[in-house]
Amino acid sequence: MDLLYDTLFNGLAIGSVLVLAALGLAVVFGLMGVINMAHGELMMLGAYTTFVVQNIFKAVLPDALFPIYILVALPLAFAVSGLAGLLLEKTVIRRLYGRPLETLLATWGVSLILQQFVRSVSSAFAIGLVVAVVAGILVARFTPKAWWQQRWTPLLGTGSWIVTGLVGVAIASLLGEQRVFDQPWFSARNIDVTAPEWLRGSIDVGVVNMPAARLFIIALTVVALCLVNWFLQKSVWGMRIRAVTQNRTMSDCLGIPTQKVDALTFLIGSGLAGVAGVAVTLLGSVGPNLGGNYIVDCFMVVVLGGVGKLAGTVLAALGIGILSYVVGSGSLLLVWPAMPEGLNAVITFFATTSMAKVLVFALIVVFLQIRPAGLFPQKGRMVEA
Amino acid sequence: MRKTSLRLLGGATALATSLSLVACGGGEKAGGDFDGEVKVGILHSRSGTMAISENTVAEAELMAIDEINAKGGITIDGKKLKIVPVEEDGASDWPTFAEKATKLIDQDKVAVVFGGWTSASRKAMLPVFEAKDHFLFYPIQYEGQECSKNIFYSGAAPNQQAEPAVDWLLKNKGKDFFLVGSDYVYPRTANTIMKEQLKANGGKVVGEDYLPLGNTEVAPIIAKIKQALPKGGVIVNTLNGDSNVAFFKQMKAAGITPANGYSIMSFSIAEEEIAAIGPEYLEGTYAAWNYFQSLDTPASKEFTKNFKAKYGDKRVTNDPAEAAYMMVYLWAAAAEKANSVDDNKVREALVGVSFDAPEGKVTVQPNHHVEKLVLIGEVQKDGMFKILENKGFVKPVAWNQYVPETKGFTCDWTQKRPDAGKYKM
Amino acid sequence: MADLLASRNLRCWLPWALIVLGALVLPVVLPPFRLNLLGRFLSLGIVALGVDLIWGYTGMLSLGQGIFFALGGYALAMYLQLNELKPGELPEFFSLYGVKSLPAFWQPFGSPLFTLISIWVIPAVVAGLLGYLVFRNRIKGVYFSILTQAALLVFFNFFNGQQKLINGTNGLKTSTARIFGELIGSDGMQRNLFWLTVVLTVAAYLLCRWLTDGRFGDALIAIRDDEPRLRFTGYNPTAYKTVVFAVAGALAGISGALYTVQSGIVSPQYMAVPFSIEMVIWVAVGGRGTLIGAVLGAVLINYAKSLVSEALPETWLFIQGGLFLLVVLALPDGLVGWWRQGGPSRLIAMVGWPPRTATYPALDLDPQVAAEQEQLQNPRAGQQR
Amino acid sequence: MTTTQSMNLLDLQGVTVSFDGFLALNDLNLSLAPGELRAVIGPNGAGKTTFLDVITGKVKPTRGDVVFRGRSIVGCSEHHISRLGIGRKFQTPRVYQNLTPRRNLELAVRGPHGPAALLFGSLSSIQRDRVQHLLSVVGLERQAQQPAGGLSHGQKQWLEIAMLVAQDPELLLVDEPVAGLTDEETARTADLLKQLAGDHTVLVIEHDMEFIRDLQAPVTVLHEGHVLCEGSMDQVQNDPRVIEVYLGTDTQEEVA
Repeated sequence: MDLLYDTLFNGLAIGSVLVLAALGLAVVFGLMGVINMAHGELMMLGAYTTFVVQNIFKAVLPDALFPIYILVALPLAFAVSGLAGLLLEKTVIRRLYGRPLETLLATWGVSLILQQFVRSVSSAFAIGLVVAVVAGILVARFTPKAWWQQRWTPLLGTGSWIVTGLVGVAIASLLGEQRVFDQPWFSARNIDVTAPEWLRGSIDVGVVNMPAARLFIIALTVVALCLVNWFLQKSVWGMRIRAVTQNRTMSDCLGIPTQKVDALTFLIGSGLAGVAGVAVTLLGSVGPNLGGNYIVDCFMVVVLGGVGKLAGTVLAALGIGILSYVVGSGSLLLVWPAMPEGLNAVITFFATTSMAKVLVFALIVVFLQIRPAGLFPQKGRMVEA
Repeated sequence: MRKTSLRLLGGATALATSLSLVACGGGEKAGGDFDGEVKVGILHSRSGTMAISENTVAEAELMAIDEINAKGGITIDGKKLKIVPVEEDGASDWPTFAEKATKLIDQDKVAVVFGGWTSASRKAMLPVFEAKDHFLFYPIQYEGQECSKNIFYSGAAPNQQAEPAVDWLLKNKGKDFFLVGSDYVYPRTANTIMKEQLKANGGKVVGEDYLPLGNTEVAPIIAKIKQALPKGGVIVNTLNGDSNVAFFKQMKAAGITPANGYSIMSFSIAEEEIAAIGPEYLEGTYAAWNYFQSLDTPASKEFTKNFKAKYGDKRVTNDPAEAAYMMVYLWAAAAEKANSVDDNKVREALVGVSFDAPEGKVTVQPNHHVEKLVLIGEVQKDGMFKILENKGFVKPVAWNQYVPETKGFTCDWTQKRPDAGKYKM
Repeated sequence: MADLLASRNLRCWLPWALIVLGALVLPVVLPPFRLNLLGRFLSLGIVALGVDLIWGYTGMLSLGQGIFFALGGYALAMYLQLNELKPGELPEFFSLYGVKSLPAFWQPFGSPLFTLISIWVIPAVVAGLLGYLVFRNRIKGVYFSILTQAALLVFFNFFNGQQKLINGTNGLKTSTARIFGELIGSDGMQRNLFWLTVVLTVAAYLLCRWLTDGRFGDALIAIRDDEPRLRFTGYNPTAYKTVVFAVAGALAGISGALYTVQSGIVSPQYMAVPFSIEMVIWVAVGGRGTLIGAVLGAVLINYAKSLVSEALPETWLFIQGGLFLLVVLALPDGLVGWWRQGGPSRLIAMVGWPPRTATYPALDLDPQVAAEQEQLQNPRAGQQR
Repeated sequence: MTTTQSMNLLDLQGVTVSFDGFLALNDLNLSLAPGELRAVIGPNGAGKTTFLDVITGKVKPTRGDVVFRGRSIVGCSEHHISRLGIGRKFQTPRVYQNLTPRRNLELAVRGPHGPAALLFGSLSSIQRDRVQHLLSVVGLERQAQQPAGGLSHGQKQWLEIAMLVAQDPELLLVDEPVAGLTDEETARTADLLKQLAGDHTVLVIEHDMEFIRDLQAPVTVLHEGHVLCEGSMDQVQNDPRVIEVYLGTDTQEEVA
């Protein structure tokens, strides 16, 4: 029985991270049909926000307040990632609705840019970037209207951005001569996010030893799930989101501002990625590659769970969590010591974390053969338009 | 740092600026004090996952080059030559390392290449250097079982790091070992060696597990450790990069800590990694290296001081940086001794060359490795190591003597036999 | 000038002329290192052709082509490892892991004939099998993409973890192997391999041309446009998709083998997630649905990558990410598509040299207009049809 | 499951389709004789499209059987059913946008449809003539070389009908063929369908009552997934049940 509890808890612990990481992706994919490859990088932004908040607490605020920095980081990370997501939606994704494969490629491009951005960003870089963007916008504002209705307008548009871009680079290079401006904010190195003391220990519940960080993440997951569920089911905007999901054209006709709904959905999905980013700082490394470590797992969860149902996401994540744990820790061997030789060899072969991953992914691929639309498929005429 | 930043900024509209920057970079000429120049290649990952670690190594190499140049470069045939580094990016991708190595040799005609970090990147470059009969200087502690005519290893062989560490653990900390590593060649091979060593010396391996590179979910491993070592024991950690952070954070949360009777020895965690993981999580764990920043010698202090002055106050030095720094000097010394920068002549001159490195006076051995100082340290609150044991200088052994397949084999490039790389003693 | 560019013949033939010229001149002009790079990138053009077949024509976005690419590479590398051995000897790396006898699946790779066949047959069979299972269940769109990515990870982790079978992360090296008594890494051999690559690329191009020009190609485009419709016309799309996926797999295998001998190593890195996504972007930049675009895209982007990473390694991710966005948002048909649709003349028109038919540049190309003109001149001819 | 009613070309026997408990088709029985032209009407949500989906294999009936030429086709895949001789035109025109009308037709034209046949075989002269003929029948000769995506709505409708004819099926299922067409085009479509009947069996679903009247065919009225009544247009139009279904009463709401 101990083993059972242990397995359940550890599976839950692994699964809850997956739920939290995949939740935002599931919301966006389920409601908008958009696979956001930059989801992992939005998580990374959340983690970097945590780092900044932690440093502010360390540097400015009294020591007594340090333990709660993580609680402050949660809403801030939501805001930062959410706003980044909003920007992404307004500039890129909006133009690609109905072209899911193109969206996938474009968001992958965004993810590369975000990764390199946190590696490269320094004060000089940031100032140069801001100058370039602001100048680019101002050029369009302060030039004669007539210029923008000419044959050569596209060239002017592109050209003005190239020029302002170069101005930005020049400014950044000049500033970069000064060491103050040249210092990268984060650099390519992993950064050190230290959990507050109360999240570093563990609690013994009966025979199971539960790390506090894990419990915190499980609680956070439950809260996030409840909030998202409440928002989608009970609030006005949630209702609108659901309406748009079911019938975009009809909702448009009924006066639902579908563009705002899309933006809002994306903001929430991205914000949730930020929250997940805070959570994973408790478990692992924080660096530019953070997103890549989680993104594929998130996809698996979403695909396995099926589209549009939170329950599917939760079940899929927990399923993957428990399966990875059972296979990876080889605990089957303990339950059934007298198993046949061949089976024993197979299980031992897969009982390393590395090979467990192979098996779990392979099982997902096989499972999708039986249930191509995931655990909770959409039914009815809508499925294949 | 400044030049990199200039380049970074170029990224915003990189294509437009790249030309001008390349032009600037190419415009540098040998200064008036020099009679000529000699090009050397620096090939490390400046982008991708490994950039985290390899940047420091590249910086140490550049620092050594600058220092040598400041003292007048290297003297060949009575001419003072300036060392000009040609930097390339391996991009954390093994095939790219092979490509860039080819480029450095064929295109840039460098005299020597300093580069690599992961064993996989070295293995990818090895055939290039063998096919072109060129010379690679490799600065990282590695798994041994290799002795190439075309590679000089300035990092530790297993008998200069892993084996003494295991001996120390057996003597002081216990007989039950759990081995954790990243799923690639160094941890796999190092663990193979350690298993043989433990078998020979009365230790016992109670479990081992491997984590895919970049994986951050270590709950199954922790469960295995708890099953295998319920009351505490020895954990040998050869994880690489990101996984270490997850490993230590989650170990701490699960109560697998020095305070609860677990002795954790890591082979890939140096001062730099401690800063990134956070000393809170590592305090009280052990590491074995050939150099610690806390090593209290004038040469060591000088090295750290110069490094900080050049790259920033917050930076730390570590073993890989020291090995990288030292190998540039060793190459320069060998070139001066050979009175040529030709790789074949340098190779012959190299054996026996000495240098007063930060860790002490090191001498190149006939098997293209270096005799190195072996240190065991414990992580302190401030992120530095307290040196628990100094085993003195140890001669390198390339072919491992615990592993049955290589037992009795040795490598000696001063021998004129065709199988000098691996022959029965 | 503008008229010249608008001329249809030129638009069709100029790219070809450039390519032929390049193939003749470059080997003479380029130093061995650059020639070797060109050969490698050209071999990547072959895998890009496969990607174009399945994505550009059939509309299936596979993020797992790296599997087949690597399988082809491994097949050849295994042969080369065995080729130089005396009987009873093992490839050197086996001794590191205490392997005493050659694993069974290595045995047949001692035969050159078997290897030559397996380079493309093994990837084709694996692709066909995977494709059949997936297509049979009508998994498509984003689900297909994610599933291929999962399969990629299964292979990646497996090859990475199996030191004793296939040398794990290190991969297999080929430059120091000999074929016909000559070192593969030598300049002469590399030059021969370059020519081999040119020949095989042309052959692969012609194969794809043949596949796409006739009704088979029409059926592929029909699958992309409206797969259910095709089914109701009596076609079984599963068969078509399986065949074309297998062909793409075979092309990837050949490409992987050529790439391996020219870069000197095959390793699980070839199955890393980003590399397979990059393959898609080559096709997207060159022009999806245009075969020549796939090859051009592969060569251009990789050359750019190589040059940029020599000068400014940190900026490559920005550029690559920007390319993804640019292609998806602004150049959906890629460079070749832009060129064929009269992009250059439009560009020239913008700066003030409008072509003769400025308002309707395509008017004289419109078949309806042409038919009407013909009818006006010769009323009889029009009616007889 | 083959039955004695083999003189009918198509038999639907007690077909029920349930989506999550909602009965889209409820115990539907319907027969078509060879060469017959039949119109099917019904208010929105009567199950007309699902009815076609069941015949063409897109939706599997929860209960009941579909018999075509004396043989049950339940569980067969779409392409299999199509090869047996059932062709379908969709409600909104579905042509291959990136192929020219000629190539659209070349794909549809009757003949072997396997990958090998398409790769190694070429069109016979009969097939080519057929394509050319159909192009002229639907008046798309001039547009034959430009992508079908650029055609007007009416032209697409006609192209799709031409594709259906090119397929030469025994049974043509035509879903709203005249939606969005001009009066003249509608009349031509009715003529075309009447021509086809006799050699082929044609089942037309349409909302346009004038068009149905033009067809002069027996009419089947569907309502809530089963057959409400059958008869000539006049009979049907005067049936009080039909009037009630179409016009509704205050107490009855349409199932949307």
